[in-house]
Amino acid sequence: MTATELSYIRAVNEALKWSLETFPEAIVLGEDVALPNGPFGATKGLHAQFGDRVIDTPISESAMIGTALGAAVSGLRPVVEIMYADFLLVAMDQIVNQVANTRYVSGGELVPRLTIRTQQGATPGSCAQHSQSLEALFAHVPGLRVGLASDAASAYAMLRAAIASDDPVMLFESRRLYPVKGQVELDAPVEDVGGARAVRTGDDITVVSWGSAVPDVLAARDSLAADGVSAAVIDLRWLSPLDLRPVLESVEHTGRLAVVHEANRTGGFGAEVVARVTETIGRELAVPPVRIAAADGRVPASPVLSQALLPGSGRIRSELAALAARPARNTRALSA
Amino acid sequence: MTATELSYIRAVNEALKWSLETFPEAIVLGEDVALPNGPFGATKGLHAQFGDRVIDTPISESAMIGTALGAAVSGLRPVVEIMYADFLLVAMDQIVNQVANTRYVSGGELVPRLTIRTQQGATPGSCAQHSQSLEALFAHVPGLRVGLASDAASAYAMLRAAIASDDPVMLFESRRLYPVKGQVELDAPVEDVGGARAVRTGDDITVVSWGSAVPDVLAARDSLAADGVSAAVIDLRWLSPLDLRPVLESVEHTGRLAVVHEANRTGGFGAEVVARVTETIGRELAVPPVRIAAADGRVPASPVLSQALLPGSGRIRSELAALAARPARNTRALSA
Amino acid sequence: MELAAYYQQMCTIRRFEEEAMALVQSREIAGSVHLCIGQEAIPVGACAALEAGDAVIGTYRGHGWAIARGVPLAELFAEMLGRASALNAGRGGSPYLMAPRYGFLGENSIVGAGLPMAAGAALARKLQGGRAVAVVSIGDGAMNQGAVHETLNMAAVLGLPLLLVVENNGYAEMTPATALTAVPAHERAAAYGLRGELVDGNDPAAVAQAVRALRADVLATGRPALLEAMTHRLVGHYSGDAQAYRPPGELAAARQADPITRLAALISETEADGTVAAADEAARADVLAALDLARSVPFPDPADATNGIYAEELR
Amino acid sequence: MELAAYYQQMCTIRRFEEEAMALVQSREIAGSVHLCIGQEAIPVGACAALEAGDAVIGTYRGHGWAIARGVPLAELFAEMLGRASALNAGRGGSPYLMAPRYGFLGENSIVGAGLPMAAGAALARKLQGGRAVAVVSIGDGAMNQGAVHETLNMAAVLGLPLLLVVENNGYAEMTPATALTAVPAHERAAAYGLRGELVDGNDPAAVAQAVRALRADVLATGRPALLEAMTHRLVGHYSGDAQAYRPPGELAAARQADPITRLAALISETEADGTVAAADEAARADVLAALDLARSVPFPDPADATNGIYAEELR
Ligand SMILES: Cc1ncc(C[n+]2csc(CCOP(=O)(O)OP(=O)(O)O)c2C)c(N)n1
Ligand SMILES: Cc1ncc(C[n+]2csc(CCOP(=O)(O)OP(=O)(O)O)c2C)c(N)n1
Ligand SMILES: [Mg+2]
Ligand SMILES: [Mg+2]
Repeated sequence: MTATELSYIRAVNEALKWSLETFPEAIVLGEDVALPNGPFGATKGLHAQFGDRVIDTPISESAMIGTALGAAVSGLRPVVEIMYADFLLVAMDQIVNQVANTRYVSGGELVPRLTIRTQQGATPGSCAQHSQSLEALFAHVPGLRVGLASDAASAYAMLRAAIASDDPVMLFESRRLYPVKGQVELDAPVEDVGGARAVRTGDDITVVSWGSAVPDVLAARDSLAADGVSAAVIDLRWLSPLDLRPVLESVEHTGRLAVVHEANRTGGFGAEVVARVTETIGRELAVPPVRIAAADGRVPASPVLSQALLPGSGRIRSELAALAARPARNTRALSA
Repeated sequence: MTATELSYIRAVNEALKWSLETFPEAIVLGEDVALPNGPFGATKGLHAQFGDRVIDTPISESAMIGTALGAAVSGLRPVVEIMYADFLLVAMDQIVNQVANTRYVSGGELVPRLTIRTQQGATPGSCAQHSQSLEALFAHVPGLRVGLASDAASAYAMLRAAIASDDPVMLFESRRLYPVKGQVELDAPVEDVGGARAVRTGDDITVVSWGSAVPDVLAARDSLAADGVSAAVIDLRWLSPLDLRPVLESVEHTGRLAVVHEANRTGGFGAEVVARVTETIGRELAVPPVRIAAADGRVPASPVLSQALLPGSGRIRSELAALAARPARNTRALSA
Repeated sequence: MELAAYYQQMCTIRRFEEEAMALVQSREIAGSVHLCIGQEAIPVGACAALEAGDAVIGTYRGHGWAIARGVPLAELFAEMLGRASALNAGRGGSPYLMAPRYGFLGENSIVGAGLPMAAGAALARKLQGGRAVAVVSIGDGAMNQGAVHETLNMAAVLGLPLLLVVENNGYAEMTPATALTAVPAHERAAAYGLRGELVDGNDPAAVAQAVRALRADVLATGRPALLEAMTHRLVGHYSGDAQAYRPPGELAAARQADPITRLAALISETEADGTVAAADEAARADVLAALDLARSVPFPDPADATNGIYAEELR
Repeated sequence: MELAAYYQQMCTIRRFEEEAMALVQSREIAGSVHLCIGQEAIPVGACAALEAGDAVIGTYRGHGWAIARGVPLAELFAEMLGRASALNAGRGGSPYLMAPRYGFLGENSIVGAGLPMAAGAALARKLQGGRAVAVVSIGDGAMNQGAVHETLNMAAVLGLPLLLVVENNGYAEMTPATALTAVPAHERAAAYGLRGELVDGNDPAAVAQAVRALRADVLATGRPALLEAMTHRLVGHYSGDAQAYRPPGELAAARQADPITRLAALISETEADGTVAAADEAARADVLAALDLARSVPFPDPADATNGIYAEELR
């Protein structure tokens, strides 16, 4: 297998192309995805190559997602692009009350084989209505699969897995990471939906993250390594299904857990990770776990303000350093 | 102050009446709320008494909530009824992208002084689209206040607090509890939004719950008490603002925490409670905390199935008993 | 289809609904149901004009559509009784059952939300090159949901073989349609460049004729169409609704136009004496036999409550 | 309002937008902006017909509406520059700024989502017994959002003093309006029983006249109204859009109809030589002075990033 250097957005584009080539029943629909080649270029060249299977829709997200559902249960394999995750909110009924129920209630006779791609997160100047990180809302909804790719390789692999899957999958891409390049194995076998990845090993602390926060975590880790702190980093990739095994293994080794995400703290999926680890192996924790996340607020447009709100590699670094430095509870110290 | 015996739904009705009497700028709007007196009777008699300030709307929840927002920032004090929490999903954009942003972005010049009342939860036969417990979705959204009353007294007090507040408040009532009677102090002072309530003291375990699960928790507690297990019960009432003080105090005393809610487990607000307690006083926990919640699934219509999914007092009792019986970690045993 | 056949089906639906009401009152059905009593001619007439490959989607008031589509009565009853029915094993219940094997993609209990899904079914049929359409029924009140508007426009610009049947029974729950909807549904069709027709929803033959014509038109032109069928709800919005809000005389007048009585009278003009009574009797017998059968279906296994949420249970 | 006054305002908006574009290119404004270049006559004409008590709501393409409503240029620039502006202290930015003190409730960057809020502003004005209306501007593409439909129907049945201005610039982002919308906006008004008018959106006097008439009509009849203003977007959808998708000649033709050139020619027919040039110069001077002022506004204090999310900070 040979790897090709691609940007994140090009990796998405390649995965879409692969899907349309592989599955004759695959279609792509969304705003400006056909003739204009996609607002971010994810669908570049697809209409030229696949014609009417790539469809420009009106600005009607509810209709779009419901149409994808109806098409899916009728044998097609739709991939919907929702331009910003914030716009999922105009189509929540279709996602939660319709898509998520269909397989279960129909006893599997109707197969909601569809993928909803979107992108999210704050970039300098993006306003409160174009900046949210919303994965936690969907990870709370049984029936949906939820994934977030943190680099080009995952963007390619996860999107292929999603489209090949018979479940409704929501993928939250990162607009901020779209230009970032990485090595992608275009002809790798198609993965299943699910699977976390231990991206760095480490002995002192375990850092769990996903999506846009991962590069910042990796930068913080490298900087900490210079100070002699060894941090294991796990890219969760999929919130549903949740693969906690590598996290538990690492925490059993380090006794210290941090979870980092761009979404705001309260009610974010970091709480679920902390809760699960605590419920499962709470006795192994040498110090209380920490969450590093956006402060609970609306995302302001001014970069001066949004930087203060969002977790950046600087803040991540200092909070991780503090976690590593915190004295272990008496008891673990005793047992060590 | 004299208490009156009222059902939960009558308490809601009295609070609405009080609001319309107290605030000349208050209005009530929703489907079937005026002439038909409300689908569940919450607005009974209000149109007769207050005329055009009580408004029947088309089945257009987005328009309804946006209209309430526009009216609020123009000086009115709207109370919107959304018939089932499941229908909030057709209006999520208005709630999250519009209502929640307005105060912050406008620097307080626009005041989204509005209340959204709804009811939720499963009852026998209610289908997957009329049964969800959705509070966690909104508790993750900064800018919104979120409350759940577990009895008539709280239903009255919390709704008055919500309507009197200058913040957008979402109240998730419990359809299952609507007929349940309780003592309500109609002329009590108006509370502020916020404030948990320690409803039972106890020494062995701390049980945190809210909304429809509280009566089941209380039943389980009474039954456990007969077996000599003493459980403190805290009704959280408000998820935002979150009043964790009584929880932390009790856990410091008992060392054992259970969180019980009707919403499904993964990504439910129970994760947030567990995470906060662990982060704050994790060292005080004698055993790992537990969450007791609906299994992660879609709510089936058949009562045989929904009972298997939802936490009932029987399952709550046995899980709490197990929590009380679990051996404490060595270390706490050592330090005790 | 002959009038007698319409009559037979409409009677069956009526008896089915009456029995459902009794089952709610005796608490054998948990919760409440939404009955189509008074509206039977619409599903019966419409389905008579459809083909097996067409997709049909209804609302929570959808038992009639399921029956007209050929879903066995016993399976419907079993589903509503919360049994492990062959349809949805008790998961759907009265307002949200699905029977795709019978060309009935399902009910929907979110007002208006079936329409987007129907557009998707239409899109698939179009891309698959078939000669089939998707038909979706909603109520008059549902016309004011955003998803309905979005879908009608999108289906128009994409040229989807979609037929929307609006059952105008004069009420949305407890509020009269006229208080909620600025303009009748069939007039709204023009806002999407669609053909919009009005039909007497209490006349199955007229409904069948209109649906047949619009279906052909949709396939020929590649444009969706809308049919508004005027009718009355002769019972409450749901099984527990006492209808105190209906103005005096309104219900009595509506009963005068009861599609079943009307059709019985028409049939009696031409057919042999006893035709109608025999059909009534056959319907009653079918429904009771189906209920008996449904009662023999076991309850679902509680262990199955969370099975099949995903294609593969990965956890 | 006199033509010269329209011209002055339109020029000011144009210069403002050109400067904003330059600020994006020099990265002094972070991110992108959506400019109303080519559409200036619509806000200018409309606001000339409004009163101080009227509520105005725009879209992300709303700088022109803010300026026409009297929001000081320096405050707008400061907000767009991410400074601690007197408007929103950098929280709103270019696409989501609010200036209620000027009767501009704000922009909205969710397509169509300003309409429900405008209906609420109209409801309040009605219940407060005032003689004021709410005016909301959206684009042609926004007509296909569900919330727009819901609100037009609701405003119609509740009789709200609401005026919807649809700025039809021929495109939704990169896709032509005709590919997305089955029927033009003004024809859709009939689906809600509303008066729907069409106006040349490149003629400020015509827009003012239409808005004045509809505003009076709305107040007199208690029914909302819809005005579709035809115009062209002379620049990209957002600052980084190269518009490769526009067919050859289309932009050149649109530039022929540039409302500013057109009005300049008209004014030159009657006014003294130099009137137009003087207005151009005044606009340029105003804009540059405002930008200077805006640049002197400090950046917000990062410590304020989460202040004021709630009425009382209870946590
Ligand atoms: C989005 C949404 N809002 C509200 C409801 C509650 N509800 C159920 S039926 C109904 C009335 C629907 O009226 P109509 O569309 O005329 O259909 P009918 O019941 O008369 O058949 C309402 C408001 C719902 N199910 N979904
Ligand atoms: C609900 C929603 N969907 C999609 C978008 C992305 N988007 C922003 S502007 C735009 C095009 C809007 O076109 P139109 O309404 O004609 O307004 P114009 O930009 O031409 O002024 C789109 C699709 C959005 N902001 N909100
Ligand atoms: Mg109706
Ligand atoms: Mg446009």
